[in-house]
Amino acid sequence: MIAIVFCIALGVAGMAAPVEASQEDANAAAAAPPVPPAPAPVRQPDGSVADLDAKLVICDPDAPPVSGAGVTSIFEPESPPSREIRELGFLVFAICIGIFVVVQGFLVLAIVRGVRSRRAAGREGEGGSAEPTQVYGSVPIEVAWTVIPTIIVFVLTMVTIRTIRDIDITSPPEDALEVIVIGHQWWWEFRYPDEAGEVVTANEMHVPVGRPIWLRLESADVIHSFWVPRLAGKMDLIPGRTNYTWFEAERAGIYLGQCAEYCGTQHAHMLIRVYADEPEAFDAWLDAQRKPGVEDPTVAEGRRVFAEYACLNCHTVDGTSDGMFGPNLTHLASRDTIGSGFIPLNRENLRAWIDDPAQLKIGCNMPSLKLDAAELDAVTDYLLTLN
Amino acid sequence: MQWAISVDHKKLALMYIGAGLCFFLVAGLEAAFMRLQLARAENDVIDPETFNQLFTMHGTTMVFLVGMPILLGFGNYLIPLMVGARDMAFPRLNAFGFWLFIFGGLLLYFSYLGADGLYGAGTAPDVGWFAYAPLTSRTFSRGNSTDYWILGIMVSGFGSMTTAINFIATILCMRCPGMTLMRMPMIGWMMLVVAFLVLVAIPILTGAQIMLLLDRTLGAHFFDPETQGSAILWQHLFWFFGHPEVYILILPAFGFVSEIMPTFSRKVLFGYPLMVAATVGIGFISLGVWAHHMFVVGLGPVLDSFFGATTFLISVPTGIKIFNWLGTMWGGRLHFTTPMLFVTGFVAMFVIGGLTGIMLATVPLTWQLSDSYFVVGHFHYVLFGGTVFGIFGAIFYWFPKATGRLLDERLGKWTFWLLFIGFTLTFMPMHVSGALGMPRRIYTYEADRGWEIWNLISSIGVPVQMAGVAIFLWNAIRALRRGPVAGDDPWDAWTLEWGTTSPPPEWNFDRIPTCTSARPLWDRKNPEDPDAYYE
Amino acid sequence: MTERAEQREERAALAPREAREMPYLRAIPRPTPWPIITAFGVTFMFAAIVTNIFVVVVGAVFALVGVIGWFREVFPHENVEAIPVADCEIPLPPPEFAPRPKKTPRNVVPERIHPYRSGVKGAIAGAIAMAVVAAAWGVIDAGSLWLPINLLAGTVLPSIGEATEAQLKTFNATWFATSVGLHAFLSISVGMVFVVSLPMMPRRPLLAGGLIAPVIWTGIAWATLRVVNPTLEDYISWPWFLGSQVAFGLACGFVISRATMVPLQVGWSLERRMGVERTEGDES
Amino acid sequence: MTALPANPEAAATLRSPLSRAKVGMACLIFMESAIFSAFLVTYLYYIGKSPDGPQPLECLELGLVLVNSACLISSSFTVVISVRALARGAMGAFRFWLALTILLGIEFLVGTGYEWWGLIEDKGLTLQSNAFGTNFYSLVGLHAFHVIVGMLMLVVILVLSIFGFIRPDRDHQRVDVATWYWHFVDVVWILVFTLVYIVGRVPQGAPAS
Ligand code: HEA
Ligand code: HEA
Ligand code: HEC
Ligand code: CUA
Ligand SMILES: [Cu+2]
Repeated sequence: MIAIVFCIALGVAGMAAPVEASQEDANAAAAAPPVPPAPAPVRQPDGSVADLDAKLVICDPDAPPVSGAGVTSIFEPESPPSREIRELGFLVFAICIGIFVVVQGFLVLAIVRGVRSRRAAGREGEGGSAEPTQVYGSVPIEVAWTVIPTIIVFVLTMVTIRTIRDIDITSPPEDALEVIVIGHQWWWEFRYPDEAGEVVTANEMHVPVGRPIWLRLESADVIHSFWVPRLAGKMDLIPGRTNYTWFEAERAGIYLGQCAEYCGTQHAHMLIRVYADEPEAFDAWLDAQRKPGVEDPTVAEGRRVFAEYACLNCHTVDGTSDGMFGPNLTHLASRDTIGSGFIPLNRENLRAWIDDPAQLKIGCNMPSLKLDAAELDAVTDYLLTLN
Repeated sequence: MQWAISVDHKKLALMYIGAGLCFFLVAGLEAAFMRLQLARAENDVIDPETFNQLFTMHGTTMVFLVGMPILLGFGNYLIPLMVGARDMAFPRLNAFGFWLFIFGGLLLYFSYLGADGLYGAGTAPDVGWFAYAPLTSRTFSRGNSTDYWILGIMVSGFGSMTTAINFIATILCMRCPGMTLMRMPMIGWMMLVVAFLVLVAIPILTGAQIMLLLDRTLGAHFFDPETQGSAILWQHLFWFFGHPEVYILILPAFGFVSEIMPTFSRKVLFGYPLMVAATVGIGFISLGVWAHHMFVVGLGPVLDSFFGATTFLISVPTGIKIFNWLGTMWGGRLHFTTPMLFVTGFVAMFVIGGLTGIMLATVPLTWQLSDSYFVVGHFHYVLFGGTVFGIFGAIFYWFPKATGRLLDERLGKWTFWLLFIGFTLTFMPMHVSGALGMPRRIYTYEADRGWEIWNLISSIGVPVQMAGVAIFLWNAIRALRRGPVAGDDPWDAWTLEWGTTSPPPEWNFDRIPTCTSARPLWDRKNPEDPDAYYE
Repeated sequence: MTERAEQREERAALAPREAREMPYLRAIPRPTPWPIITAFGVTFMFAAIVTNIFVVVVGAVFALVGVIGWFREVFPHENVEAIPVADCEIPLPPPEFAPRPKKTPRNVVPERIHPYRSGVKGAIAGAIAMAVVAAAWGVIDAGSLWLPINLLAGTVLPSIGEATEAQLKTFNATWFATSVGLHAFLSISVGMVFVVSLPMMPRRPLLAGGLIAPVIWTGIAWATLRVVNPTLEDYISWPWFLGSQVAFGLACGFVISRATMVPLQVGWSLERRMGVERTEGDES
Repeated sequence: MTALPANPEAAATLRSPLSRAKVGMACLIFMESAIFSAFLVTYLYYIGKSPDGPQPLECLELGLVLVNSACLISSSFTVVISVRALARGAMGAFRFWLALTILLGIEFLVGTGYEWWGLIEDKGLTLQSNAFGTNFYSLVGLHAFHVIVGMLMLVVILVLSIFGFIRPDRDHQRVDVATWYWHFVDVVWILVFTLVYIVGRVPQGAPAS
């Protein structure tokens, strides 16, 4: 009975998922060109506010990888490391199921026989108070159940070591794109080192499809962990230390993940969004990010408030200050979300956020600067022009 | 008052167990609140700060103030009785250890009360039960909450260490005539190894906590990344303690199974010597696997492989135990009393927990599953399905010895089935939600991830467990008042504690027993065919 | 010497010698409040860090008083009280046992086994048989004797995964040594399993051991090989693989089942088995 | 089955020859070693990883510490002599050698205090200055704390013996066990000394001699 429960529960997730995924694979292969790109990497330059509001959806339901129940499932890999882990996982799972069935089988058998034998003894009579045959042990049997597990352990170890060496590479794969990921309480900073000027963005990482991405992981405060299950296993971001990991998105779309090492109050709201774009789209995005922000004269008032209220101490726009404590806002309006991936970016939310971030994200590290309504409107309008 | 000044190992043991059960209710309630919050996506019954305190206090309490004291309490109760001694080797030290545990626990919980008015005591710790640096530094953890965590655990840790010393001295020096080490009840071996592990592991934690305390109060730089300090050092020290700790939490339960299973199978324990060897083996191997909790910190392929391999290896001695229990049941005449139900459940559930442990030891798989709900599922299977089931089995088994009264069997079976079903409902789905990408220690989660249903099932399991626990409490209170008188040896068992009255006199045995085999009472009951001839 | 101490001294002198020297033979320790007082004091000394420095003083006072009281509890003599039971210091004598019965309801499973030596012999035979088949495959079908050897080494040497086909078909000392070692290790392990499990197989051990087991084994290998040894999978020929397994099983099983079975020694303590200790009652 | 002798005297011989006190003290020492190993390993880990602030090579000098160490280590011998004297019943010699042990211990503590004072005043090395300072004071301080505890034990024994509470026949075993702790403190010092003053002072890049 226990076996059934166990199998069903893990089976639902384990066995159903790969089938689904392989079907998707097939579909994707068949309809290769029209894969819908992730939310447009290049925003309309005029970027009027109303326009943005309408366009921003938190995640495009048609984008293939974000479908149904599997948005963060480890069973639907779209990248070599996570795929290899899934294979290994199935193997180990199968071995474990095998052991499980054998052990529980013997247990059930022992129970059935034991109860039957007790009943039989009870029936046979009160005359013999005799206990069942006393068996102290058996060397050969005990040797057997020492040796067999040892062999299994040997196999498991070999498989594991092999996979570790495949995935845990110490230097970037050829042609890899390097991205520096910096964890902050409770948001992500992504830096794209590049001769043509470093691009800095937050919480939403864009990567090209089909090219290995080499992540350099650092932390600004406490330990975080970068985990996008469909792309790769997790790796910690540790202050005073640099870690590396890699993945290669095989299909365009949005991949979700989140911080996986407890890092304080808002650990739960430290979400990651990885946008895998077709290479051209990605280049376009990178170019757009590299451009200085638009200087829209209509929002001069907002820009003034922004500077006056010391927003600049923590945020930078176009390198106007070296505020590094909060996310870089140069191209804020090109993002889909704020507050590390869980608040859709629209006028209403942005205004509420600036008014009092703690209302939306309790305990977060941005204070409410107590702007009045007019100032709020001005700053919000200003920020929405930054795309 | 009588109890407060007592140095009698039995009284102290009962206090250990009683206090542990009280803490169990508290920590269980904390868990219930967590499950309430997590029942739905984007729920806001509980704010993030409180949630973080809840799981920290839940984990800390369950490990240090529930598991350890109850198991050490059983050790206290059983060791002198089972080896035929009048008391522990150092009875006063024993009392001292017990009270340190109590005061340490109270100090930890004082953090809830000690609001800002009381010298900035502030609130309960919220750094998780393994308190990773640098989240525990003054910069990221203001106020005194983390200091409470350190001190509470440290003080009760001193208590555990003194108890361990006592165990070792008692087992080595106080056995009754004829009781060689290889005739000692299995539980004695388990407790010996546990005591050894306590003496190796807890001091390391204490040392690390002293360092952390120096960091926080005197401005030292042990775990401070700003000055080339290492955040990983804490993890190494903590887990060097932490992994043996989980074996400290399971070995006594193994001992319970090894005593209860033979009695109700009416058969001698299968393969005693190998069992001893496996226990000692587990003790040693468990000192060399700690970094399997650190597979995601980037130790590099070599260390990862090494620790993966040692971790796999531990399944061999553990498997030996499982198989030997099966061998004990095999061909026996099984009496499914409540204790037997619990230990059978133990074997079944522990195997699941152990096998998910094997999956976690598969390093690349852990890169996905570490710090996800899969891990939460794993360790509740071993801790609840293992330790807690073992404890319940032991309570039902030795309750008549300690009180002279029998617990009600029908209620006992209700307790078992409710706990079993509730437990499976709560913790089985966690494996799925973890594999679907749900990290642990999050106070809320997004609705679009496909995690809701699994979390809902998890939460539904909690009231079922609560019912089981409540029935048990009712059962115990009722039995204390007017349970049927048990007699000295209600289960017709074979170890020495059943050879004295129930409850035993303060001096345990009117005359010190002598031991002729691993089952001294079998020999007395069956002089025509004693074990002594076959050992 | 103070008066009180002297009194204690006298009282202790009256107590029987064994009560003092053997822990708790005639007496048990008396209840005492000092441990709880000490524990309380110690906790308060620590609690000072989170509350008020004044608390440390309170704690220290309690701890000190407690320690002194405690010390006087055990020095110069333990403070004990007598057990009100006559004869409490005489151990209960062991029961009178009947003479050792000839036939008892005790059992050994299995009663007789193949000697372990035969496992090693069988393993060697099996290993040779297997190697012959594998070599035959290498020469006849795959075109090189070294190929199967190198492929086997690939199970533990991931570097072989990157080797070219030509390399795989030539001799390489390291690979050869690895391969032989691995082959020996696995063969002997499997041989031991055969030894202990053959008597437990109900009927026709050779059929079970020689045919069914290899088929199962091949199935497992087929399922896992992709992960365990991807290089091998690229080259492998499954019929030949199965053939080599069966060859192993038959040869090994044959050798083992021909060995005469020996009765099993049971119920020996671990020390006794290792020859370290002789416990009483081990006359047999 | 060989019958067990029924008289208590013989039963007593069947009991384990291990004494509670010895086992207990051995366990205590084992446990303390574990605490020390946490600090020793941490010290080892941080050697050479503390680039800013005062450095071991410029702060630590061997002169004074060698004298201290010599005192501490010879105190292990004096305490053995004193316990032997106690066993013989020579109370005067016992007290003399015990007092000498305590004096040597005091010298060690005073010497350490003097060294620390110099480090703090002249070299500016404090617990807070860098990882080296943190580790140095914690490890050496932890050891000094144990010296104090061990010495308190010895002082109590001395005082008791001066007031005539110590009886050679009855107490020499107990005193013996108590001195185990003192030996332990000594052995730990050898490790600490090696780590801090020898291994820890090897210049960066140079092979450990
Ligand atoms: C009672 C406590 C207990 C016990 C006994 C175990 C037992 C095991 N644990 Fe578990 N573990 C915990 C408590 C426990 N654990 C806790 C509390 C945590 C989380 C801490 C935290 O992060 O908060 C944890 C976390 C944890 C991790 C880290 C996960 C992570 O955070 O990334 C790992 C990884 O290797 C692991 C592995 C194992 C293994 C391999 C065993 C093995 O000992 C299991 C052995 C048993 C069997 C394998 C089953 C029986 C054997 C057979 C039937 C024989 C045949 C089997 C084979 C040949 C495979 N455990
Ligand atoms: C022995 C150890 C033990 C036990 C028994 C339990 C038992 C339970 N645990 Fe525990 N758990 C841990 C050890 C344990 N846990 C540890 C170490 C952690 C890690 C902490 C960390 O991350 O730092 C953890 C974390 C943990 C989490 C993860 C939190 C997170 O990561 O966000 C969750 C979530 O559901 C959880 C739930 C539960 C539940 C529902 C139970 C239930 O089984 C509890 C059932 C018991 C009761 C419900 C008792 C109450 C009964 C009553 C109140 C009856 C009423 C009657 C009267 C009062 C008369 N636990
Ligand atoms: C004390 C530092 C600080 C100040 C001052 C500050 N912020 Fe922030 N801000 C932050 C931090 C930290 C975050 C990230 C919060 C999170 O996601 O947890 C943030 C996030 C944001 C975001 C969301 C960015 C994203 O991509 O998620 C916006 C927009 C923002 N701040 C605007 C402002 C404005 C406008 C002001 C001035 C009125 C301001 N901030 C002042 C620290 C600050
Ligand atoms: Cu960042 Cu959790
Ligand atoms: Cu572990």
